[in-house]
Amino acid sequence: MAIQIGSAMISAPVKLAPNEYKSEIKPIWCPGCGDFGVLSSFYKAVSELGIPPEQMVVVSGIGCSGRFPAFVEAYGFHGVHGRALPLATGVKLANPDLVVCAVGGDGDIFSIGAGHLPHAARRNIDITVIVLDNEIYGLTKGQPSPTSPFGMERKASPYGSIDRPINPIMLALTYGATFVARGFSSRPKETTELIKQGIMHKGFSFIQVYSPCVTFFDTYAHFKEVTAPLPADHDRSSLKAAMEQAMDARTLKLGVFYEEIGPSYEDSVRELRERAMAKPFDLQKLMAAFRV
Amino acid sequence: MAIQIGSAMISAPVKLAPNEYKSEIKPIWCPGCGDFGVLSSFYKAVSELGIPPEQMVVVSGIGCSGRFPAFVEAYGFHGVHGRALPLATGVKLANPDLVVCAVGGDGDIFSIGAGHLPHAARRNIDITVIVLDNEIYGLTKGQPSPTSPFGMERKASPYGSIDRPINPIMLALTYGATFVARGFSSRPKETTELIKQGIMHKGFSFIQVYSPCVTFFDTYAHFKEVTAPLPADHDRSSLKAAMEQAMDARTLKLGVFYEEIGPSYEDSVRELRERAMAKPFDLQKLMAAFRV
Amino acid sequence: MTKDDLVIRIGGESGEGIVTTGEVFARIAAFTGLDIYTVRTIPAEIKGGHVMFQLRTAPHRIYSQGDELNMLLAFNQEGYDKHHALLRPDGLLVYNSNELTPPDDGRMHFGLPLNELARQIDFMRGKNIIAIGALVKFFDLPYEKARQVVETHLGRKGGELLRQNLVALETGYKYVAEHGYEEPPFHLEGPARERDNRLVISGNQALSLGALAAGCTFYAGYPITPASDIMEFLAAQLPKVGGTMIQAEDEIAALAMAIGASFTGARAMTATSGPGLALMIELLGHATATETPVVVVDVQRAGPSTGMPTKVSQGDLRLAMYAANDDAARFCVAPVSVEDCFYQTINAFNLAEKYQLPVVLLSDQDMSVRMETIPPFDMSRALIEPRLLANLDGNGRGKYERYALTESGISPMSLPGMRGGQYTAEGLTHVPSGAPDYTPEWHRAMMEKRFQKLRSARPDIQRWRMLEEWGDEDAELGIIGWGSTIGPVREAMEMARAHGIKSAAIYPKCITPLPDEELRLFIAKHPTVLVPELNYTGQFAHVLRARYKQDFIRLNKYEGVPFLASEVFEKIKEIHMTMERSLFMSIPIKEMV
Amino acid sequence: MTKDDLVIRIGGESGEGIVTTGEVFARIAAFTGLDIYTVRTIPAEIKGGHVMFQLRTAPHRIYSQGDELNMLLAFNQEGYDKHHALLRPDGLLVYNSNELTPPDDGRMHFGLPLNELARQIDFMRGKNIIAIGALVKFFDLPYEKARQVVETHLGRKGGELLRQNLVALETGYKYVAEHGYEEPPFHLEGPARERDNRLVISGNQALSLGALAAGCTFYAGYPITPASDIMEFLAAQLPKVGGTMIQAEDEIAALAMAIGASFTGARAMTATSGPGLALMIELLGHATATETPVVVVDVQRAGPSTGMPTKVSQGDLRLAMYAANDDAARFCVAPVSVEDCFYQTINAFNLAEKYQLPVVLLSDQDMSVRMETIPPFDMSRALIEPRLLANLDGNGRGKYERYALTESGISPMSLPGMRGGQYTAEGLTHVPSGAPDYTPEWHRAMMEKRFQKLRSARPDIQRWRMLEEWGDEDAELGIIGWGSTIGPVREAMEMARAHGIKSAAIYPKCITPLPDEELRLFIAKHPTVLVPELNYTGQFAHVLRARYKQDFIRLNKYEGVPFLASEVFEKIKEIHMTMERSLFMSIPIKEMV
Ligand SMILES: Cc1ncc(C[n+]2csc(CCOP(=O)(O)OP(=O)(O)O)c2C)c(N)n1
Ligand SMILES: Cc1ncc(C[n+]2csc(CCOP(=O)(O)OP(=O)(O)O)c2C)c(N)n1
Ligand code: SF4
Ligand code: SF4
Ligand SMILES: [Mg+2]
Ligand SMILES: [Mg+2]
Repeated sequence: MAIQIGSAMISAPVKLAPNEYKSEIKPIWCPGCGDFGVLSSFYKAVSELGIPPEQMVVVSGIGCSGRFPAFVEAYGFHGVHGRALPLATGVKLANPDLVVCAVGGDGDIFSIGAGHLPHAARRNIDITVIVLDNEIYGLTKGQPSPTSPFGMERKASPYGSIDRPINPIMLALTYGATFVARGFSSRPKETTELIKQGIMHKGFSFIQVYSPCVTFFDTYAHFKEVTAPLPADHDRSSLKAAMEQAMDARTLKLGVFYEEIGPSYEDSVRELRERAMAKPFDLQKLMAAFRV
Repeated sequence: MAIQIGSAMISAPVKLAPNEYKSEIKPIWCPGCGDFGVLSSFYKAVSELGIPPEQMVVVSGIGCSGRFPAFVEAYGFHGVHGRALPLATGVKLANPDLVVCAVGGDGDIFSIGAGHLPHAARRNIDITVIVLDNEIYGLTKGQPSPTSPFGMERKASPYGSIDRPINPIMLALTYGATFVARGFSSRPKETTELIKQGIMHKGFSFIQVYSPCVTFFDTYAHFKEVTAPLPADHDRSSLKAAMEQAMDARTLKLGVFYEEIGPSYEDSVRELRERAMAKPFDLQKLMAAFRV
Repeated sequence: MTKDDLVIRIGGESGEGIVTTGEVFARIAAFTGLDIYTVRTIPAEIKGGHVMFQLRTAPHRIYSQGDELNMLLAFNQEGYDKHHALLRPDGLLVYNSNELTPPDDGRMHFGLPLNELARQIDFMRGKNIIAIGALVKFFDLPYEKARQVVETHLGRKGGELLRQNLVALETGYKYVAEHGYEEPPFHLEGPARERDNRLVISGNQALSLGALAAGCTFYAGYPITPASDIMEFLAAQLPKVGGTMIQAEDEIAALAMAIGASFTGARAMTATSGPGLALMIELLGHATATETPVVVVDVQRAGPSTGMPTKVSQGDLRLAMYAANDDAARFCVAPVSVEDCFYQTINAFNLAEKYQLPVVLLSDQDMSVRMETIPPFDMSRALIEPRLLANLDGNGRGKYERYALTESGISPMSLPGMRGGQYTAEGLTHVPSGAPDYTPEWHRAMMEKRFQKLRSARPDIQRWRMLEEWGDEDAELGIIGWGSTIGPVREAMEMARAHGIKSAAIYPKCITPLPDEELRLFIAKHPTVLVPELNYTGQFAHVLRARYKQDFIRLNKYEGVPFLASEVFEKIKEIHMTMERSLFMSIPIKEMV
Repeated sequence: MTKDDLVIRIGGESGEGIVTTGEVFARIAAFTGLDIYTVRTIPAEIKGGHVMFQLRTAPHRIYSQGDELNMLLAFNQEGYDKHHALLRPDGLLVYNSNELTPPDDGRMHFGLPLNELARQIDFMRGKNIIAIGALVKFFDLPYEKARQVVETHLGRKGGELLRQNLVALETGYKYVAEHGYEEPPFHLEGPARERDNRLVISGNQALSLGALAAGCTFYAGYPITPASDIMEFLAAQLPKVGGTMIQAEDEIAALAMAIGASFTGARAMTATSGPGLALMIELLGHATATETPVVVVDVQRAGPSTGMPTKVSQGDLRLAMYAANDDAARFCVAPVSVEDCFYQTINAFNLAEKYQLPVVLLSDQDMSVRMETIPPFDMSRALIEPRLLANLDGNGRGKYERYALTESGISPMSLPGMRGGQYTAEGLTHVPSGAPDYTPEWHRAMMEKRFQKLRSARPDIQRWRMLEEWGDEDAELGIIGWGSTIGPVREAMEMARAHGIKSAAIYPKCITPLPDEELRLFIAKHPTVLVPELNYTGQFAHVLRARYKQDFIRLNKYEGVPFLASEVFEKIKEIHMTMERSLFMSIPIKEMV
């Protein structure tokens, strides 16, 4: 029984417990790191969707968060810093029947990788991006990231950071992401749901998950205080409504801000290819066109 | 009589005709290229502002548009493709009393340079970015750019481009640019005005100028048709209003979408430095702190 | 005058159709059975500026652009000023007599009133087509063939443009016939060719066809001169074979996409020029560490930095061979000619796939853009070496190990979709399973494993004959080169032989790893070695010196233009004279920095 | 047991404060007048994993980490398992007796019930401070000095934490005193030092101070191990001198910002590690083409690709020297020690500024993080070479020419703000004014101009003594090395001399351009040359072979850890024996790929 997961046609869903998506490699994160929560939600989400491990590819860049793929029983690609999105794009384009997730940190995706996000999003390629946002550079021991609050004092900003943080949800909406959501690692049930929906969504899914770094920026209490679910009547099909919610500076909303149903990049590629393949290809003939 | 141009303190304004801002190098653009119009507007703007040529730096990347600095009687920096913004950031940070403009094409700024725009903008560094947007890669002979329309057929997209274009004004607003405007090279008076205002604005100014490429994508007629000035009652202090105008897909608005008055990056740097310099610095003493 | 080899140069303002004149006339010559070899210089200006197009044509294979001109066609004063010095004393100057009046210099002159003629036929844009007609007559080529070429290349059948072009062609032809050259000054005849299946093609086109022949199904690229037309070619073709071409947001993304695609099993490629390759260095190292096959084409242009984008250089050799943070095993392949671009691209794919490493393929601006007649491609040389895939059912011995240590260094690879083959491709130092590990032993083992693959590839490199060697067995003088300098070198050696100077040459096409045995043997036989290169520091000479610990005589040109055969010949003569005078000991080598 | 040189290693779980134990104890030793030299390995894990800290201390200058252990302090079983083999037969094993019971092996053992002691003083996090107390006693260091160091480094005056730490210190000290070592097993005494102004410092700290001493006012960077603390250091200091440190969005932006700042006249720098340098290659070439001074620090780590970020390598030499599209003149400077990081950073700035070219400064993970005692910096060597500025009033001879051709290759530079000095810095090939130009002559002239500057710099490089040379004048065996291998090599040579084997060594600190005369002379005097390197392919040996066309014996280690002096000594012995047996001809060199 083949099923459709986003644009991927999966031969047959499997019945594996979340536990069975754990790889043999033990996470090396600090005890209490938010990333553990996101990983658990991820295990749960893919288990509930029944994705066969061999049909799934998890791509990442470098960072604490970048270690994610190795902990998942699936194909994984631990790339270089900032390049998870184009790597994932290549994977998905070459084999659209794979379920492709890209995982990264706030530095990885919004700083060094900032140039790739707009383009992956505007293409609407069917990958699910999960940003483990701890508002800090974890792996390099605590420098401010693009989501760190203004004024943050760290060794790299001993007089307080003078950079204003970006708004990741607004970014994703502006870029044309067709699924935009925000979770919080301390809300595992909701995060699981977001990941499930993101993966099922056909097109570019962007999920920002607050995932505190206990070692360099413990924001558990802060996020508990300032986050709240999107209003029950939020219209996720309205870009304007999504923008408004995203611009709310007092309460950081959790949930699905926006979803737009339509053709994904894979659909366009398929359609284009069908046109191109209408006539059978013959290399010899192509070469003959160069005859004197 | 010193005057303030953005964050720069200019010793004395000069009285030079627009013509006198022409350098000895003749523009090498195709006859009819939109860039000529923008260049003229630029000469006019800096002439009216009375900026001394030696106090101005024009930085660019690579592209037809990237040749801009060489045609201006000022200091110039013809950088590599996509890096005009960080280059300009370095210039401005090291000498805040220079008037710094960064000029680039839609490929230069939105494609290979896409990772720098959010960060230059969120810092609110006082540079004026002018994007000569011809919705095409001019210099490399006509490939689709991030602003090219969906479906555009070129050699690089023989079956029609399947990438959806970005919305530069929304981008700039989302990134936190504090001055956001759009011009059209065929409206020189208005464009001159935008450039003047952008340069005078203290903080990050983003000016998108439609500047058709007669050789690879002649959009003069198109832009004449689809552009219109922002409504007279548009409130440029409202981010929401600006967003709404930017999201209008039918008419492409011209004028100043948004301006936010406040401290620029230079102000923060100055303030930070003052705190740091409160105590006199002594290298010997600093070294002594490492004594056994 | 009948010669067996003619060079004509056309000079004029960009926008006057100089390149079209040249290309169409070249095609006409080719169509009559002659071989052609073209070269052009493109101005720094975006529009306007001076354009030069040169065609060499002969009834036999041609290897270089030609040194002296038999004919100069000057569209304007600048076209005369820039080029007339190269015209042979017995050469013919043809000029647009509505634009300039050249001084009498003893050479044959012929004034062609191009503007006037164009006005007469009411087709001002047709000046260059009139010129083509004139050239056909000057060279005594069959008019009917010229007509056919114009019909194929200059307008739709039955269209107004084509009609005008044909009128223009005839106008030029007739004008020459009627004004003094009823008997043409030049005569060239192509050999009778039964079923002529030679190709008129550029290096980038040959390279793109090579990629298709090699089974490439994925291309990601970012536009850059002079590599963009590879992307554009494949944009049209790849979808026809069910493949994908994607224009990425930059070169880093382009290589990342190609690597991602290769991870799933696709034969993947990207192409760029030096500035783009410079941006890919981090990811190239990652392809090495993760052992992901990928072909990266670098069409070299003159630098450093932006330099001269439309001019040639061989300055990226070290970048291609070595640039990486820490030692990274990779292949480096260098085709030597337009034709060879096809075969070396196939070799590059096969090396990448079989040995699971990145391959940098070094072409250059000169061979990438020039049009040339070449023999049809020999498809029997277009064999596809597959990637070694994991046999997951067969290995009941526990978990799949992506980076298993083997004698060859090659580990069977699993692909997403293959059940039981799950692993994470890892850029951190890792154990065979792919799990990160920082112990000294594994770091060493994995480093050695990857370099072992370069050693394991040697037999294939020999089998695929990735080198060219020719010349006199007993020559004292040997020439070791790489890339597109082969043409001028070949002709220079012929000139030398005509002067009684013996020489031999070897051109490896696999630069990493070098064909060591062959080179050692070559040097032993030909102990005085010249290394000609289109770069400043002598990058290849440096590699050779480090390996063979001896002096090499260098000939370096760094001006953005290819060697002339005569320049190489002069150097050969100079070396020969030094040897003759028995003064030869060790010619001082220009200091390297 | 009194020795003049002791090595202690501490092993345990990350999070137990192993590094603090080691560092504080090292500081205590230094404070008593001893010299120290530390090394550490950091686990791949983000938290947890095994940490090793090693301290060597002696009453004289120390040059390497030490090969064998006099003492091992094992916090847990892994700490014992991993390291006990290195403990000398007469060494002392100290272990946390609440965690492990080591088997009897004939060596001295001492169980320290760390958990129990911590519980007794109700300060469970204080185990490592207790251990410090114990060490102080074991080594017979003055308790009062230890107390002072703890007071300075482990808590605020009057604070609860400091109080607890002092209790813990005393607890450890007393426990040892009361349980068998009233008479300490080791005794080391620092030389009486009047006004002790030695520094305890790491390479990155020395380098950062060097930057400040060199007049650096602008730093842009992006975090990366092991270079981040340069950025963090300068973030605190630069604003104090009116300068700026900015954390950029990536390494490309970081270098771009530094170049932009330098364009205005600022002495500008960025620092990174290999992956970051790989991203900077395009812009580095641009700095060359535009002749913009800039210092780029690369703190090398083990690769390729992500590799082992916390481990050492010397694998970026070729990247630093050569990586560029087409030939790009640049300097490459390599400090040899923690202390030298200070001076070479100054030299790097001076070369960059005086010659208007980029300089890559190659440090490495080993010297960047290790803490060491060094003599105070000699500020008389910290001279600032200014940039040659245009004298615009003086030149009434028409327009300012930014890239004027001069004998030295250096063109006077104008800075924004200087009236009449307007020009556009240009990455395209250009004429002296900066206007783009594609003629062969200008391309050649500008290429030569830039490389001329490397030649012009030679006298300065000599004057600044950018090399170290020592050893026996009449030794047959010479060692040529670079970077941080100098320490183990120095000690290995001493071991060799003790065995009657003579040797000499030379360490150039300017790698581009190399001190050619000195090296030639050295090789002439010491014809059998060993080149030790921490990389796989022998990158420096390759450079030397290309230059001196002879064989070099190679010693390559590529395991992420520095050489031990004994490893180098073994190699020296091996070479010596081969020479002795008169069998020495040419030791086969491992094939290079
Ligand atoms: C090219 C390059 N630059 C810098 C680094 C160093 N680096 C590793 S992870 C990282 C950022 C970590 O922050 P983030 O992406 O937020 O991930 P986190 O560790 O917080 O999960 C950096 C700068 C690198 N590995 N490669
Ligand atoms: C690293 C690098 N990649 C690619 C190029 C080739 N290139 C030059 S300009 C350009 C884009 C031109 O488009 P745009 O930025 O829109 O400027 P325009 O020419 O249209 O003004 C490209 C891809 C380059 N010079 N450097
Ligand atoms: S450093 Fe922070 S982000 Fe990294 S593993 Fe530890 S808690 Fe998590
Ligand atoms: S190619 Fe287009 S953008 Fe470039 S100069 Fe010509 S018209 Fe202008
Ligand atoms: Mg983070
Ligand atoms: Mg453009």
